[in-house]
Amino acid sequence: MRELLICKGATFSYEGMAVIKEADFTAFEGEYLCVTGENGSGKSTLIKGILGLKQPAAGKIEYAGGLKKREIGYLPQQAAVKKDFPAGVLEVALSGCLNGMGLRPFYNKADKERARECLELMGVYRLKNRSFGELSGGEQRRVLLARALCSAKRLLVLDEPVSGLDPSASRELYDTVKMLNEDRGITIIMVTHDIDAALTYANKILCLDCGKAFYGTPEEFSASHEGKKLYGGHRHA
Amino acid sequence: MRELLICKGATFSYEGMAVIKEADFTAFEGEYLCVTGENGSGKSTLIKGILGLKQPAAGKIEYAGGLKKREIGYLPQQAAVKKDFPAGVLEVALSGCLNGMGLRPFYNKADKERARECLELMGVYRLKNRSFGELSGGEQRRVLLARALCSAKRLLVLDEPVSGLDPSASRELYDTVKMLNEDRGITIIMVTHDIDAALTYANKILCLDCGKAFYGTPEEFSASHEGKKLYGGHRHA
Amino acid sequence: MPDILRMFSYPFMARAFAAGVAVALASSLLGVSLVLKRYSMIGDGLSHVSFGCLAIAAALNWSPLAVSLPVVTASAFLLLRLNESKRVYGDAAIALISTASLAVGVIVVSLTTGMNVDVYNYMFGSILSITQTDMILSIVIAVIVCGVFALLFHRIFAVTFDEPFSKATGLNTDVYNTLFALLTAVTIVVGMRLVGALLISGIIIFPPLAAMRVAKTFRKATVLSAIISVICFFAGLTMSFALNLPAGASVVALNAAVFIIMFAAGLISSAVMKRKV
Amino acid sequence: MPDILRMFSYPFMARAFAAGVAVALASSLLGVSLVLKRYSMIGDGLSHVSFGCLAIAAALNWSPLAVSLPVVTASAFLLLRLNESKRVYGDAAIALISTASLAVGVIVVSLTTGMNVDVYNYMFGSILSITQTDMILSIVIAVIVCGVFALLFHRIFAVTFDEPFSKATGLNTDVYNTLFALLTAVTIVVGMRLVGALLISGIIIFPPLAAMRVAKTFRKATVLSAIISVICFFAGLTMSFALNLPAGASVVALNAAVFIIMFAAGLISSAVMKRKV
Amino acid sequence: NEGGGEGLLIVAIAYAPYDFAKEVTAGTGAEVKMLLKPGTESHTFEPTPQDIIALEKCGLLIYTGGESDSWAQKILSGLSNKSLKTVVISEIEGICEEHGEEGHEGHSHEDPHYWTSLKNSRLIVSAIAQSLEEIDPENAPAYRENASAYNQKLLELDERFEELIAGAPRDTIIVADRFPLKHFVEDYGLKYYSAFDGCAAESEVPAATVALLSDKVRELNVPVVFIIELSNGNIAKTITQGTNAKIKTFYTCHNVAAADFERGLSYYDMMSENYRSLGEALI
Ligand SMILES: Nc1ncnc2c1ncn2[C@@H]1O[C@H](COP(=O)(O)OP(=O)(O)OP(=O)(O)O)[C@@H](O)[C@H]1O
Ligand SMILES: Nc1ncnc2c1ncn2[C@@H]1O[C@H](COP(=O)(O)OP(=O)(O)OP(=O)(O)O)[C@@H](O)[C@H]1O
Ligand SMILES: [Mg+2]
Ligand SMILES: [Mg+2]
Ligand SMILES: [Zn+2]
Repeated sequence: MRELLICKGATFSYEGMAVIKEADFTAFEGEYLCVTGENGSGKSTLIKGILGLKQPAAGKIEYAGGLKKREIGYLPQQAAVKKDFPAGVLEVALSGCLNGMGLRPFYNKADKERARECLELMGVYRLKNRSFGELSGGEQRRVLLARALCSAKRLLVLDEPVSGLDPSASRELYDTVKMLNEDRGITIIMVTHDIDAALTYANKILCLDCGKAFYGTPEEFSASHEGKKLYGGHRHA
Repeated sequence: MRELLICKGATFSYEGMAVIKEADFTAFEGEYLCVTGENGSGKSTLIKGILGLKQPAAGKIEYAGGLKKREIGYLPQQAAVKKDFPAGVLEVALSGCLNGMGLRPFYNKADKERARECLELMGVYRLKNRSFGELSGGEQRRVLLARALCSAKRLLVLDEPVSGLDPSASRELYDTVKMLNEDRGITIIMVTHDIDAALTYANKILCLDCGKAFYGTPEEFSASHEGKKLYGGHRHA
Repeated sequence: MPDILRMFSYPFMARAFAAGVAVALASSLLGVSLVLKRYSMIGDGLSHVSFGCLAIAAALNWSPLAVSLPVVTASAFLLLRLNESKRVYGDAAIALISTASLAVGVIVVSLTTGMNVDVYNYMFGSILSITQTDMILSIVIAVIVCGVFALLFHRIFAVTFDEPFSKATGLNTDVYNTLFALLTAVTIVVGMRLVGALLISGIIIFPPLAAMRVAKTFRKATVLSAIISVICFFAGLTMSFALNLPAGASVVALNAAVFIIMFAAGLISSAVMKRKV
Repeated sequence: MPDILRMFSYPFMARAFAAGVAVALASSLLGVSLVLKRYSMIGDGLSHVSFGCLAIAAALNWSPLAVSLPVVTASAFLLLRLNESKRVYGDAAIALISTASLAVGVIVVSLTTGMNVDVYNYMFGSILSITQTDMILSIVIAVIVCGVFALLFHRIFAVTFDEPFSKATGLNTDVYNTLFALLTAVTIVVGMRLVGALLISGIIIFPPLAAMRVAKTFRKATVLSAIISVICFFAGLTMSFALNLPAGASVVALNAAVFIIMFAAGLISSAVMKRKV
Repeated sequence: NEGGGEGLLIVAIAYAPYDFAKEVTAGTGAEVKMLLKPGTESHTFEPTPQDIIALEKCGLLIYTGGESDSWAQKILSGLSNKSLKTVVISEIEGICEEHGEEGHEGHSHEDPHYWTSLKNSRLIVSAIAQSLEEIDPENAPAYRENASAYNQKLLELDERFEELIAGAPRDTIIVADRFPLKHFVEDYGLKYYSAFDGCAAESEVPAATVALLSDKVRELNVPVVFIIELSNGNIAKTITQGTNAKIKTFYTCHNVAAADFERGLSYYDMMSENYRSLGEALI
């Protein structure tokens, strides 16, 4: 397996306070990595670091194996929803295709087909002419997921993808992501609070907890102290 | 049991398109009502109708048993987070106490104590001097939950309270809500996609699905068509 | 510097200090919410509205103030209440109303034969030309604004921060919004007449924005904004006397300088913080 | 009405139509993003900046245009790029820069012996006094703006709608933001010089806001905004000729009327919809 | 605190009255100050504390009155200077009578640029002199003498205008600008076409008016199109395009450019310049 992402002693801080201290891990091509941890443990911060939206205060995060930014798909945790923004659902999904277009100014048939496919996968193709700002919370989430799917060529980064989704949508999302990972070899990095799903689908788990991090396979995680703490208290365990 | 909220043939629509058609149900004092349904089925719309934030196009929603608006606590599904708004966490939580203050202009000891207590319940008292806009998604959710707890005297309305919370916070939230419901007799209306939790805690379930609604006890729901559809496919069933 | 102390011996300077501090206090308190609600340009916008009013008043041969005071107050009120329907952004609403007023004003001026009025005349206020009555008026307004603002402080915060929540949990948001709009309209309109549109606009934006650079809570932001505003006013007027500069512009320039310093301090401190880790 | 057809026989009217349509097209296209980014008041704000520039130019005895063109362009650029750091709201940034410029201008005027020019002459262009060269300039600018805008259309949408996503997925947001800021700065500054600050402000806000009343997608909003703008310009200038009204103000007033109609139509249709259910 | 406080201080808001006061007080040691800065409109003017102190100290204030400088009246109302005397130009006896009202719904908007009429100017000069004589009886003879000498100059210029216009082949001027010249044209019965009717700062020209002016330039084949000082002359450029008409400035003496102020261009100089320009325009 090729390396795709190398995180070397990356420290992230806000106003001088470190939230992630010297995180070290390497993600390999084709992996399915779940990131968990308490609220405020720095998961979204790490994701932003991986995507270059936030600079590490120390250490670094490097892309390897020729990974380029425009091969990445991303679902933010909170999208700044602009209520009155005249953005059609199809326009939003299509904007995920932009990173594959190079210098071509307009969308072509393939882009439109891809957007349609992704919207259908998320079950919101029927909303394609609606305005994004009018949708329900879950519908907006689904559209943004469709956009993320459109833009993911080698790496898909999802920050709490199932939050706000109904159970059947969550199930379908997990299936879709699994399919992308297994069939198309797209590497997945997913922040989630759904430990069950993480243990079921992931082949690597990164658990950030108050500064120190766990990194390993689901089996190792289940056996570990952090895993016990989280999973042990879990209702379905 | 006294009636608290009577929904009579309430229809809600956006731009002439009905999303809820003639919903009929009655919530009694001390009940724990869970509202579920697919994304876009109108749960949040119904909540807004109950809180008077959206007027029904037909029918009506009435408060009974002397319920007043200022006895209600509310957690919105999406709070319009204003990034640069200088709002302290304590200020936000305290603002939940306003509805119990009558004409008194300033917070008193009891209000501050209440806010502290609610923040502690949600595990975010240590963040009390932070700015709300800087918090992580889950931390913000917790603060807003604390605010909702502060303002709930007889009725607590929660729109997807556990979305974005980590497992231990979710567990604590469920415990807290149960305690409020059982010990303090506060009526709960909770929108959730977590069917397991709904079946465990609720004593009434309202399932909105594409126009027609199911209303009954968890047992009835498990046996019903809608319940089977949702629950049957659920991973943990 | 006995020369600078001498400035208090002029009655007009004493009045300017008294009235100016009152107006500075009131506007900077309201300013925090105004900036957060995206009404930073409200002072500028309203000065254009009053141009339109004056043109119409001149055309109809009515008393300029009789037309402009009520109309400008009403516009301010309308602007602030428009926001709630959430159908138009605050700044867009200001732009709409002010541009339309300008256009109407220009058309009316052109339709009237031989209008020579430089309509800005009526808008023109200067902190140095305040009369005894004006001074008392501005102090009364400031006392009312500060009093009502203090009493409603927590409610104004709640309504500005999250109106749906406040409404849902039984706060009478309409009353608070109306009161706030009323206070703002009166403060801006009277302030504009007395101390000039430039100074009023300056006080509404600079102190709150400077305060928000460093304050993390609404209370701190408000208090800091008031302090900055009053200090800048004092220093600005003194500077104006000492260096013989226009009064209002000096106060605004000083406010701007404080903002820039705060801004730079914020940037530098975060850069330093970053390096420390 | 042969009288109205006669208007094309005047070269200055022909030039006004040509240049005006060009400017109307370019500004209304950019206007949609500007309004969404909370830059509705940018025209007004920049006209104050240019006042400050003129004051400084007069003080230094420099050519007014030599100072104001680069400084105003730079300010526009700065304003638009400031937004990205997300540390200052768009409208607040405009208020800051414009109020500070006014204050500096007033101080500079008072420090120097005075000015050599009536500033209003420099700030208010007139669509009717456009020269051949100006007309060609505005058409060239419009062609460039429309061309670049069309080519970047989807990218401008993506960056305006969700910049972090665009950046994270490898779009060069800096390039697009810079290009957009550049186009806007040039359009506004040149437009202000040629057709006046009032007309430019009017075209930037009214057509986009009117279009956004009814359009649900960015593309529809943009196209509709351009159509409204061009039609209103044509009708407004004709009206100015037929009824002997000021040219720029007529165009703006007509734009405002269209906005009000759209607004009312939106309200009525939603009320009717409500009743139907 | 220099001895300047001792001498008589006269403040005028606009340029023409300022210049008159200088003429009247020549050689008496009185100080004359103009409140407006050269080259500025009143709405970019903001007083400094020294401006107000000057008003507090001054013996005589000269302003137009009426709608045009209400801001000055506002400043006045806040002053504690009890000994301040004023000359309100619009209230000088005889200043409006000649022209009467133009029958516009009772009262039309009076042009406040009274000094564009040399006849009015003489009245203003006399009024200033008279007030000064009362305030400062010691120098009364000097004031009287200065005023009558200056008025004599103005009268001669007035007669030359009269002659020029009576003998000229043309009787129409075109002013492609704001029009603060009502009093001037009424004095000599000149006809005019102008872009605007008045002198409002915030005005914009209608398309039909530009069309009319450009027609007139061609129809009358005028040699000169006028603009007023401090103007950019854009409309004039538009309507003279393709014709031989020259563009010339007609001074209204409301305010002057900083450069002109510094080189001491006086009211008399400007009106003489107007005489020369008019001479070319009426050929
Ligand atoms: N402002 C609006 N204008 C038009 N349609 C709207 C608006 N708000 C919601 N809708 C539509 O109404 C329907 C119900 O929305 P609502 O937010 O109530 O759904 P929900 O059940 O809460 O869904 P979710 O689980 O995603 O939160 C959705 O189809 C949505 O697209
Ligand atoms: N802009 C900011 N300024 C200051 N502190 C911040 C900022 N953003 C986040 N933080 C703090 O950094 C910590 C990590 O935030 P982050 O969003 O990465 O958490 P998270 O693990 O994603 O949590 P959640 O599960 O709630 O989404 C939190 O304690 C948060 O309060
Ligand atoms: Mg997060
Ligand atoms: Mg919902
Ligand atoms: Zn004038």
